[in-house]
Amino acid sequence: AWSQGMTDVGTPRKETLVVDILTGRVGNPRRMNPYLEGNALVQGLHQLGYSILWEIDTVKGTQYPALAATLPEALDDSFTKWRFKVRKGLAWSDGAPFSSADVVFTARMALDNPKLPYHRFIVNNIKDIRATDDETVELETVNPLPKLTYSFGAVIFGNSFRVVPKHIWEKVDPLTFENYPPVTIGPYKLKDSDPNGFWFLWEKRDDWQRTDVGQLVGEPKPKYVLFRSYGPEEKRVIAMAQNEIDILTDITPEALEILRLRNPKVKAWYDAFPWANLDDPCQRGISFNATTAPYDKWEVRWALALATKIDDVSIATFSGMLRASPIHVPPISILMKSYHEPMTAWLKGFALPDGYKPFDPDYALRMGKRLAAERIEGLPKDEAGLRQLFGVGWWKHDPAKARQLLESVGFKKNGNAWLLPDGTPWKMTINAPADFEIQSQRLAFAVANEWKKFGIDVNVQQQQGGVFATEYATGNFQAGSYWNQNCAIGPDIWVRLEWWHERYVSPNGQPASFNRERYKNPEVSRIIEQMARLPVTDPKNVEQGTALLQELVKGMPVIPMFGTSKFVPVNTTYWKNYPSASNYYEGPWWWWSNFKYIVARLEPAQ
Amino acid sequence: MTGTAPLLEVRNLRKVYRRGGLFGGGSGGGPAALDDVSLTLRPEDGKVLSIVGESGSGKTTLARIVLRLVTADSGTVSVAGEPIMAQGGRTIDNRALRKLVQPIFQNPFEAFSLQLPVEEYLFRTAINLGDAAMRRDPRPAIDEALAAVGLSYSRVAGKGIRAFSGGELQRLSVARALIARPRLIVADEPVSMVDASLRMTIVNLFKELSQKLGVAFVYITHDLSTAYYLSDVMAIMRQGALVEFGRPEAILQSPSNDYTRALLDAIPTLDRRWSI
Amino acid sequence: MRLPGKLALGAVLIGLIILVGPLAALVAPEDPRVWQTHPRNQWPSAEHLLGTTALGQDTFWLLSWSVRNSLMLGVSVAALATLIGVGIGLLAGYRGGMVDRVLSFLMDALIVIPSLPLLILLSSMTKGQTSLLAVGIILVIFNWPFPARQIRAVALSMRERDFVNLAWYSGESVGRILWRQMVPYLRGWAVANFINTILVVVAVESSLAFLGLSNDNVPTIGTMIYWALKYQALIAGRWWWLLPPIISIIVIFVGFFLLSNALADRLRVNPMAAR
Amino acid sequence: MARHARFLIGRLAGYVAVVLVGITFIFIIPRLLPVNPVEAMLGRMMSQGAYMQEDQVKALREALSDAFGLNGTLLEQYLGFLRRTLLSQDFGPSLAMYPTPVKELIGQALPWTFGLLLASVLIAWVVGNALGLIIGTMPDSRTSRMLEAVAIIFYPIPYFILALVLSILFSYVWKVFPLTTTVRGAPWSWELVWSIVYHSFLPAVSIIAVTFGWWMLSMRALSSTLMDEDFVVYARLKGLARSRVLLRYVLPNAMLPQVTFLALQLGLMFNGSIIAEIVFSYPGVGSLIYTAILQGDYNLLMGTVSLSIVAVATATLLVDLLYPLLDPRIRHR
Amino acid sequence: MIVVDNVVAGYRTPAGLVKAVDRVSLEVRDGEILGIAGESGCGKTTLLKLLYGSFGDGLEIFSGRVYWRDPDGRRTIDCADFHRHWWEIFSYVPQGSMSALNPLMRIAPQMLDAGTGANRADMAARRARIARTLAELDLPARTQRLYPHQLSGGMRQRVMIGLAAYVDPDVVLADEPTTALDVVVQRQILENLVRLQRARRNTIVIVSHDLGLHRQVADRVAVLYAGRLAEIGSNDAVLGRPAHPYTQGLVDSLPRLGDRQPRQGIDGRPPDFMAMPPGCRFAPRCRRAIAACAGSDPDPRPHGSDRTAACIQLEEVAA
Ligand SMILES: Nc1ncnc2c1ncn2[C@@H]1O[C@H](COP(=O)(O)OP(=O)(O)OP(=O)(O)O)[C@@H](O)[C@H]1O
Ligand SMILES: Nc1ncnc2c1ncn2[C@@H]1O[C@H](COP(=O)(O)OP(=O)(O)OP(=O)(O)O)[C@@H](O)[C@H]1O
Ligand SMILES: [Mg+2]
Ligand SMILES: [Mg+2]
Repeated sequence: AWSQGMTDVGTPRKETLVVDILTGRVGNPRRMNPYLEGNALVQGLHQLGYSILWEIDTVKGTQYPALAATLPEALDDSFTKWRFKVRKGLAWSDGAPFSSADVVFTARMALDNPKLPYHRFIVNNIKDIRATDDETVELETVNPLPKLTYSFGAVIFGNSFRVVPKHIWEKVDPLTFENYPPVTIGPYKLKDSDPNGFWFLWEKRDDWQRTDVGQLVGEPKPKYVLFRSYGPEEKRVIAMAQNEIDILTDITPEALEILRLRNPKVKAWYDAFPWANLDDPCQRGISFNATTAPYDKWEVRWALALATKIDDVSIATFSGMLRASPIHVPPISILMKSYHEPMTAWLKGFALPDGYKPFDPDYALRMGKRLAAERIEGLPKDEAGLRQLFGVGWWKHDPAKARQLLESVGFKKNGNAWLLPDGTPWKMTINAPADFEIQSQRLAFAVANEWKKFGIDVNVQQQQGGVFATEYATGNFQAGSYWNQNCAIGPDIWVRLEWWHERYVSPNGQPASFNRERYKNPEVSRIIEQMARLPVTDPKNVEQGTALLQELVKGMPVIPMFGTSKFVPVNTTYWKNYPSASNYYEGPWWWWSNFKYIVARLEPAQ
Repeated sequence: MTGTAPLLEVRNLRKVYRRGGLFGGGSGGGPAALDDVSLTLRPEDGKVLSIVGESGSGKTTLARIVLRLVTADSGTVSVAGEPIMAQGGRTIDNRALRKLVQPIFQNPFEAFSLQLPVEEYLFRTAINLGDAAMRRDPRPAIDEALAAVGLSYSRVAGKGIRAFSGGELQRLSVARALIARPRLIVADEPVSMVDASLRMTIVNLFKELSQKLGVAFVYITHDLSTAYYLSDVMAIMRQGALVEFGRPEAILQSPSNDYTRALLDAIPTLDRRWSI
Repeated sequence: MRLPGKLALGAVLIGLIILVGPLAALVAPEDPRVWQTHPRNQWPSAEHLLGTTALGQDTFWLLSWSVRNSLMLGVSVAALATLIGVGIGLLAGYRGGMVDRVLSFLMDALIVIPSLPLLILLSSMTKGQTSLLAVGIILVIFNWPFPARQIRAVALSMRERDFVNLAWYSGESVGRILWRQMVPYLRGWAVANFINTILVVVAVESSLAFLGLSNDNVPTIGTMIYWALKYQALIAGRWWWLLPPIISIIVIFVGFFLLSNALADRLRVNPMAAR
Repeated sequence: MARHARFLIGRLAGYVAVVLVGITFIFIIPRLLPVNPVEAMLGRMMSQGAYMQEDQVKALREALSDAFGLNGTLLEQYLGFLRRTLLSQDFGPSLAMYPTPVKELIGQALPWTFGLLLASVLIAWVVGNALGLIIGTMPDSRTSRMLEAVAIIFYPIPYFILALVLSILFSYVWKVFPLTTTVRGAPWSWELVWSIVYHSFLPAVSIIAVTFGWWMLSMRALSSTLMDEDFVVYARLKGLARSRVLLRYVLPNAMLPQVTFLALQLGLMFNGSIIAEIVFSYPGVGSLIYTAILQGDYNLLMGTVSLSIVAVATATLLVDLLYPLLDPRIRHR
Repeated sequence: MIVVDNVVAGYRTPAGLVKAVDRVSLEVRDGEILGIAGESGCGKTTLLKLLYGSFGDGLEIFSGRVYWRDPDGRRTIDCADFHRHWWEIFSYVPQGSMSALNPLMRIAPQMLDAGTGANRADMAARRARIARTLAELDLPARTQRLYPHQLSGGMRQRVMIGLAAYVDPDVVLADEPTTALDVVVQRQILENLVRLQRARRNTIVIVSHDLGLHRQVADRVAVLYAGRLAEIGSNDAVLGRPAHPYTQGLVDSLPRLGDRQPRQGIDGRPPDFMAMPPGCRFAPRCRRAIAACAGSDPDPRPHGSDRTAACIQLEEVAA
């Protein structure tokens, strides 16, 4: 229904990049105050409006200065005093110059407003902050903070510390300020938006040179970026099939297949199998509440791992387009190099206390054969290629061993059904997301299917976002298809794995912020404490990380399974030079704060 | 006084129909349908009270109040000493009421469901209100009642209301009321659609029942001749009020009221032709 | 006339559904809930009458289980909700007064309360093991007030008719008056409500599935449609997965429609003539 | 008169009771649900991957609980809620979209819901009843047999499918309608009205398609029974045109249940139509309720549902009072 | 003139045919008042429905013909087409008219409705006529604004009479139009009707079991017995000097005011249509029946100048 070369918001289609809104329609579209937590930001404000002091290089997994001109420099050995500079020559979208005063103002605003949800975080971390001149910021932290850039820069997705313009915000009450239209620092500014929250139109700033993107990359080509929501997947697919949208976020493999067949201009991350980008920084698996019997026993968790035929799970989940991971960090390119591959030897030799060696290095080869039999094209021919694609291997499917492990802790098999040590039938519920995070949802069903075959009465309970999150936080679950805990993007895996520390464990019923598996392992906690003391760039991080992962494998609080395959198709009708496997200059996370760097590299296709 | 209670006693009945509408309220619907009507049928007077009157004079209203299908604004009603309607006082329960009083409705075409075989009403009456024998086998009683009104079971069996003529339906209504053997039958124009010959048969039946079984009748009609023939006491109504009340002979021989005279005058007979 | 034709067609359709549903489910050689028992996305063939799903289930056996469950749930919920609704609606309208006041309050309260949060509560209390029975009970509880409210209105008017009065004077109990005098006028309506409620039940199943509240252990027509959509059978053109449940629900509906109308016609006394 | 006054008072008491029960229910149920709006929001933030430290999470948790008014005993919360809703019709801020006031969200969604659903409910009602009347009263005519056949085959198609097929047909295969809602035009201009009508067309058609069936079925049943009634038979003997017999004699006598349910539907309309709104990206109340349930947004849920509670209760009250107008024989006992 | 030519008509029931009108021939002459009398269930209503051409409720003509011919004899209409002329040539007061009114419409619009097809006189005039007609029927003016259930039985019946009369059709067919009326009102209405009829020379057919009523208003009277025409002729002949034993019986059973002696109707009961006695249908109840009666079912034959009657012993019976 779009008329001659125009979008229905009145911009020339050729000059407009149309992007899916990750969360769908925004219910309160005129509220763009990033410091009020109920305001959705992924309609462009987060990706294009604000800039982060230190942005993440999604290829290398390391941070680089963005809004800041330099990485922070520690002024003392205890990592409490820091200094960094901000970029020169930048300006806000209303033309006012940007300076270190804005950074300081933002921090002070949070410090001085106890009612601001962000306040406590700042208070706990920053003791003092000041601008010594227009470009220099000095700050003092409450405690030693060697990984300062993790706290105030992007690691995954972005960072909540969003610098706001002092000249605007000093006149308003941040607790009620709508911030519409927002004055921003990114290369685009909000031009128009739908009062009903279906679309948001961003326009390239005339003074794009005075932004970090302009300085670091150059002029972005799209004059407009239109974020818009099309509703259910069917509609999103139709929209892309008829070239109404350029970038879709997160669809199912089935939908991608349809798109590929319908529209040759639609490209996925790979040009052939497995199509999906496999480098998402959170991996998928099944978590257990380690304080709830019988999942409090490592034997049980290990038995469940061995009762799982990972090949079938992979097929059922995403038709095999998955890279397996036997350890607790995602098998993304960077981490495969730092951990999975180096640890393979250890995995092969790893034995359970009774001497049984559970590792199975040949998942990749079996999958290669199986998929070739299904006449899937584009599979690597050689073993190395297969291993690179499908991962270093996984745990054996060995129901006999699983049975033995269970019987060793008092379980009994009655016919085809398992009885708990107390003689009652073993019933298990796996919490799964309903209709969001499709991979986790499907994984839960697929795993349940495996364990049912093994004789456990497993039931998958799909839950909507709120319930799913609440039960996870309060420990009101036996097992769950959760993914928050095992995320990492760079060789320093401390950021998320730190959550395994036992000090975060709360009693069941009370919300826990982290370690919601409620897994207590003194050794794990000890390693985490050691890692916390290492600066970001210290090579010992990997060494300690490896030790940590080994410890987690022994305990198996989560059965890690696959990296996350993200199907993020792009349409090359109007734009080209999207990042892809063969053009890997950024990861494909359109909803991360580094999206503006991707936009700046796109080229018109016509 | 013998000490026996009156068969029917109506005291100071008043009824004004409401206008209806959104709030159903407002009393000014029209003139009173019943305006302070009192009448009594004592056992010693006889068994049959006939009510004759102008169309729209409140006969049906009176009957329906006795049947508790319409609530009066004020007044009391009792049947055989049992209070049916009392201002604030005790009244008999529904079961007892149905044993005591039975209706024959004015419009036979409305008196039976379109969706049921008409015989069902006969059977249910026999089963619900009859004695033990009747409950066991209602057929004899039904056959008897049908025969009394000039019908037979085979003509009735399984038929719906539309398969009957108007007179047949009236006869069925009568038969049903007879099956119940109540103390009082309130018959609202029970034979208006029945020819003279059958009408006599039915009226004779009423007479017989009242004499043999002691069933009392409120016989609403505009047929003065059968009213006279049948009734022991007669009431003449006009515009919601009783204009005459007494023995039929007395009323008809020496009408005290213009309306009564007009009534007598207007009866079409074979021997006399109106001059139009 | 046409009646036997309708009756026959209705019977054939329902017979077909019973054959494909409950009967086939009885003899199913495999448990269609288990995934990956067959190659995925197979076209219909001699081996797999309706092909296989993207999860490697045999569509035919999946369909038969689904039809069986939906039929059981739908028919019993529809029957109960209609019976209770018509019964209570008639009672409230016919008796009036306090009875009506109390029953109307009940109806209104249930109509007013949205069932969705309650279903979520139920499913979270039972840890997702919500049985068909529990869902059925909730559905009955929330579906009877609608017919009741409508029927009450009819009863309010019908109680003023003389044949109802006559039945009352024939000594009929309240129950029989409602059943024999009023229900025949509403039989057609009740039948319509019954078959409509079957549809409502299937629709609720799929919206529950849509909200992630259905139990994966109990395949139903609604959930089957949901999963097919979820795996994009619609836009991928995998008709053999999506069409059978849709056709089933149409056949169930049309079958019951014909059957029940024909039966209602039979039961009805033609007022024109003898039976 | 007294009887009538008694009826009115009783009915009004019932009305208040229904509203109170409903509102209490909607206050309690979400609080029994295993969903905590604070955790839901934290969950959302974490699954989007924002980096956080534990004290940050804790701090957020406390700040949010406080801001959301979830502190205090249930009774205190309840009384506060009643006071706020009954006295000032204020439902507080939305929790999922904090601090947007619930009122503002509802105010935005209401015209949409209203426009779409009011029109489609009414059209479905008219169309369904008209068809039902024709089919019920002329069961032997060719047209009505055809209409009936088509209607009963299409009616059972599940809504979701129908809606999707419609949008594929009319937004992809034959691109006459838009895929999503983009309303343009200055407020209260013709352009805006046209734009809204244009965007509401497909959802309206699909809602009509799935709702008219009930009207048709029920009207068919009611009217075919009525054809036996004396007054209908006589109306035909009066030589009236068939249409007049149907419209003036049959139809009004079948209206009681139809009007009753229509009133209920109009009341329930404030619930929106969740699935339609999702499929067609329609910014109505339905999608608000959906978000509210998913995110444990108590305030939003209470706001939207209270609205529908009051609407339904009022609708039933109104029809109850209207019955004597629809059928003058009805008296209140 | 409506001609009924040797008609057999009735209802098809699973138990068999109900020939409620059996081999009946008669004419309804223009400008006359024809009374139809007979026992309950003898087929009066059925005959009237034939004259009206109303076949909606299962009535069928098995043989014979009913048609209307205009006074000049130029136009004939078969009864199958009568319905096109309802409320133009024909109007009808059904029996049980009390339930024939739409309970949800006020009286005035229901009356206005009738004949909208044929009679397009302007609304105001029609309203005025309705008001006049109702007044003539002794109904209060507010009746127009009432709903049917707010009227008494007799009032409803009067409304129905008014409904049939106010459009002034050529033929008015009235089925027991005054059953619910008290005699005063009845007399008034009938007198009115006759007076109007005389003025306009239209045709009226009145069905009634009340011989007294026929005596007052009818020009000619037809008597039916069990579906057959027993006797038809002038008022004076049929009711003054009945020729048929059945008519005689009817006349005799008429109760007289002031008479309290038990009176018997005609012996026995009307026969069942499913089980008609062989030969003359009246024979089993006839006081004068002879053996031959059981053998023949006589057709009406002329008896005197203005009557026909169906009895093999006519001569003897004639008074
Ligand atoms: N639709 C019908 N189906 C079957 N039989 C019928 C039908 N209508 C009437 N009859 C029968 O036909 C006979 C004649 O009926 P009709 O209504 O003509 O009688 P009637 O002379 O008008 O009697 P009444 O004075 O009682 O109204 C009756 O025995 C009746 O039972
Ligand atoms: N439900 C009602 N609502 C309002 N007015 C009514 C109602 N029923 C009867 N009336 C009025 O009450 C008066 C008496 O009516 P009723 O039916 O008692 O008369 P009736 O004596 O039985 O007359 P008839 O002999 O014509 O049947 C009439 O004027 C009538 O219009
Ligand atoms: Mg009366
Ligand atoms: Mg008749």
